[in-house]
Amino acid sequence: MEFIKNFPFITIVLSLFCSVICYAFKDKKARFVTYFLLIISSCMSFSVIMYNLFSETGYFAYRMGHYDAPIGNEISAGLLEPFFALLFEIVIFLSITGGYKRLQKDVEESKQRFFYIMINLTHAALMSLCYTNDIYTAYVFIEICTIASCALLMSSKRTRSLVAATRYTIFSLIGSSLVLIGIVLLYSVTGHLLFPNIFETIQALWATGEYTNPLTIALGLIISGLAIKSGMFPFHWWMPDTYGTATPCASGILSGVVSKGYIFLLLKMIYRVIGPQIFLESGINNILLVFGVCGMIVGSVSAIRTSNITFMTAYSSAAQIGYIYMGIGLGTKEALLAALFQIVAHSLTKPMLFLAAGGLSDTVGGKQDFDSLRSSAHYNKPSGIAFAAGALSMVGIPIFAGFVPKMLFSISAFGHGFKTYIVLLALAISTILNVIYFLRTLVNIYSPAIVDIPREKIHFSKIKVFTVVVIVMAIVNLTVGLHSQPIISLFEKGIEIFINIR
Amino acid sequence: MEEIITIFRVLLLVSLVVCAIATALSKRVMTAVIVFTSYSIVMAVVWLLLRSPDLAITEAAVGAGVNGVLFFLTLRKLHLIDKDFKDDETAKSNAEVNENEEN
Amino acid sequence: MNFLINYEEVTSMILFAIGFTMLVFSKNIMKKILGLNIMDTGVYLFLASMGYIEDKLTPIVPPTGEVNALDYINPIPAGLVLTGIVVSVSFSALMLALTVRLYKKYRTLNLDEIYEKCSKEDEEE
Amino acid sequence: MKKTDFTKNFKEWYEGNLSFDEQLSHNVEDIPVEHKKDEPHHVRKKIRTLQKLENDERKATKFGYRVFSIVFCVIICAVLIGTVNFLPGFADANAPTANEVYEHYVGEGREQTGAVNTVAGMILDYRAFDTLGESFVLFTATCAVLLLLEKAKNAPVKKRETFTFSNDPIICLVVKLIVPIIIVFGVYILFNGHLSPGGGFSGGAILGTGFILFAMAYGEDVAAKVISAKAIKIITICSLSFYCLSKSYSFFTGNEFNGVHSIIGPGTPGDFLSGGLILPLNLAVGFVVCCTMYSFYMVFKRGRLD
Repeated sequence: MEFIKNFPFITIVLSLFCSVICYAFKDKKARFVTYFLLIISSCMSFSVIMYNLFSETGYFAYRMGHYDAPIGNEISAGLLEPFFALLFEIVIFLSITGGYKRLQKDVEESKQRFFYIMINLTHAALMSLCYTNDIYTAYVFIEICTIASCALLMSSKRTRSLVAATRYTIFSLIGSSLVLIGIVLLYSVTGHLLFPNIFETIQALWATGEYTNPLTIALGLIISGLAIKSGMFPFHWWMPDTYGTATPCASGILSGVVSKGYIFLLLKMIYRVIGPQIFLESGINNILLVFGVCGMIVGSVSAIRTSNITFMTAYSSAAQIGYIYMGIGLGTKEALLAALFQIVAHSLTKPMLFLAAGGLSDTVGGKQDFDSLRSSAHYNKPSGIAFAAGALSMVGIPIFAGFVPKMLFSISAFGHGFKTYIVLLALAISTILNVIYFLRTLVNIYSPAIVDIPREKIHFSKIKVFTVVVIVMAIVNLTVGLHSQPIISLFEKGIEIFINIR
Repeated sequence: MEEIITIFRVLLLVSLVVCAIATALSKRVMTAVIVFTSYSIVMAVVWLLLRSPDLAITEAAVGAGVNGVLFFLTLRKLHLIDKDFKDDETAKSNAEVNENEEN
Repeated sequence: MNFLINYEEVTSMILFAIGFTMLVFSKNIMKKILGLNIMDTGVYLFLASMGYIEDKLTPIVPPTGEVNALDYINPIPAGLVLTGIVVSVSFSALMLALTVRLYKKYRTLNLDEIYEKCSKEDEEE
Repeated sequence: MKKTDFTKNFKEWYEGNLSFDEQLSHNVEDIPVEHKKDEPHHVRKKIRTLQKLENDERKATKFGYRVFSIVFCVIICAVLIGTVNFLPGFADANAPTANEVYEHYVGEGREQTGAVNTVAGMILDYRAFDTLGESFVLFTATCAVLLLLEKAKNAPVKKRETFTFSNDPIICLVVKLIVPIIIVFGVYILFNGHLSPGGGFSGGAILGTGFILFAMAYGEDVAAKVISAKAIKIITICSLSFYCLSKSYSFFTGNEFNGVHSIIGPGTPGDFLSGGLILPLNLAVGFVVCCTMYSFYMVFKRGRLD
């Protein structure tokens, strides 16, 4: 059974290898290679979870080379890492199967090969971000992830998406440069590159009071860099353009997976590199809390003000990411649990919403404003149902996945003094705002049309795969919402390992 | 000897900063690219002084060579250099031809 | 006062700040790319100067005989920078390709104008 | 007199108005707006004043923007230099970076990896995973550039580029003399990565620039015949796959619980065939870098790989 320990590394190298193979193949074969890879690697991630669940420590480090840390390179897996790897794989798989029809339309035929290459590379980079135990490796794979996700955006035929991609690229570059300089500062005061060694050195340095200033600056730079890349509040302005103009498959992957990958890396940086104690002492958590709360409100208000369905979905992403940062900012284990569950709920819901929005706008010839989209749900029933399910989940109706994190957040908010009131108030306001814009959209797409434009009735038989995918997504969402207890207990165990075992 | 090297090092660093500021402030892209290429070469020498010959070779080949070539090619594609060598009208007609072909 | 001893690091930070400002505030997309390159080289200079130790040799050891590690400078930053330089080339190539495409469509390098033209197009649609 | 000349020149350069480049500035507001002749005089005057006002306003905001960005730059500078103030001194032998890891890499590296050049040993043996990622960054960038700029296969290659360096006798002759030297130097750097400064990245970049010079001087058509798109593709795919597979083998054998031991030893340090996997990996990285640089050039120039 020890062979399972090889799986994380095999996942990474296999997906890199598959991207090279896709470069040699034509689009159709490239697609099958991608599916094959995703299925195989999800099985591997699942078996890693099972292995760790039933092993003694629930954690292992794997040498990438012949030498132990601090000399060689390492990857490590507890319970959270393979779980998020599995989640990302499932979401990518569902997005590309569901968005395939639309992909054919949006991407030139000769360029589809590159689309799959980029998916494979994004997958490899995300796996590495999940499993890595080395700070410079993390930087390198952040760069791969950035280039690949920019290329996913650029693959669309429309020039409009190129402009959006430019903005996204520039923001990502700013983010990764901040991460880089933070990493270099960390290296210069600790002299190590591997997480456990940096952690030990930092604890010792912090206790003596030496280099406190550079450490705080480095932590701030890394966190702000990753926050920009994942779209935290003051930096979320690239989101609507980026997600709104790309092909639904790409926007689903970007919002559901890539930004979550950065957030997971951020969590690793906070809990496994810096240490939760120092994170709380440095005061950065309060800034994250404030920005998270602001993001929840501002994102929702922006979503109310826009009249474009994909822009609205994108702004709601900004609001949902605000929840995650709020959880990180609270700094307790319960809040971390809530933030992790929020990642799961959001990753499962957002791609569904983007796919459904794409399907809805297909009925009216690609238009995305609410006036044209009225009654479109009757013309494309699966999309309508999926959008309704996603919207209800995002609002936080019980039995859907989106309800659980909200409940966990409100439980975890107690016992923080005045922060409790801020968090509870923000949750309440944000939920009300969520209800306003999602229900308005739902009412819009189901109410009779007011604009006379050509509409196309899309029957089930034309979009069989899409229907199946969307229904699977909705079922997964419901399952996670109804049976949240196994995942919560897995997270509780995983968080203990995540924070304590190195 | 040590002092001379230190002075040389400081001079190089000062010229790096000057080059960077010149790149930032020059309004013409062409000038900025040329200044940037010289910046890369100075950087290669700085790395040699830091006892990292690997970096010096790579920077000289990549920073000054490939990067410079890519920048100039882009400028040429955008017809921002063409006018240096040709009279204005040819450049303009070329640009139009180019536009038509692209569309 | 550590500034005077750390002149190499100070320079690299100045370079980083200049490049970062260019990347964030320059409206010309080519200038942004140049800024990106300057910023990256600034960070790499910082990293490389971390490895340098006075009076020590380039880390190329003799093929035979005793090796005293303390005679040589630190090779780690050099290795990291070596891998890092390639990233900036890749990014500038990607951004330059993007520039070519954008210029073909909008005939300008100014990002503000590109956004303006783009939103105008949207309204027309 | 000289001083005024310099300040004037500097100002002109700063404004971007040097004599040889007056036409090249693409600042839109510099282009005069044409007026229709048939408009009455006062209307024209009014338009002009309005435009002047608008221009002034734009200049003022531009100035404000510039000042703001400079202030921003100074603030960042101050923060970072303030941080540097707390860092260990430059060239300090007791800095935190000069720790046991460094001593291990330099002291034991020769015996463990077989490479005399410690940097090569470090990036291709101890920390090979980074380098694997790095060569894939290049691959990703190539694919992204191809995605953006590649034209359809049967699109005609434009013949309108009248200006090539192959018409220039001086450049052509110099390049003919210099290209073989560059390529030989590149190959030397590439093959001696484990023995002397250099290795995959630097050697590949030099080789790439050599090929780019070749393509520039002889024209892309000739270059496309010598190095075809298919060759570039095959070399890239083979090198990357080799890198993946060989490193998987060494990662797999690096963990004892797998029960397999690597059959690749470090060899005699200093020999040409030494350093275990370092020489082949250097070659693979070098080919990837070379192909990437060359294909960047070709794609930018012609919109396709050959």
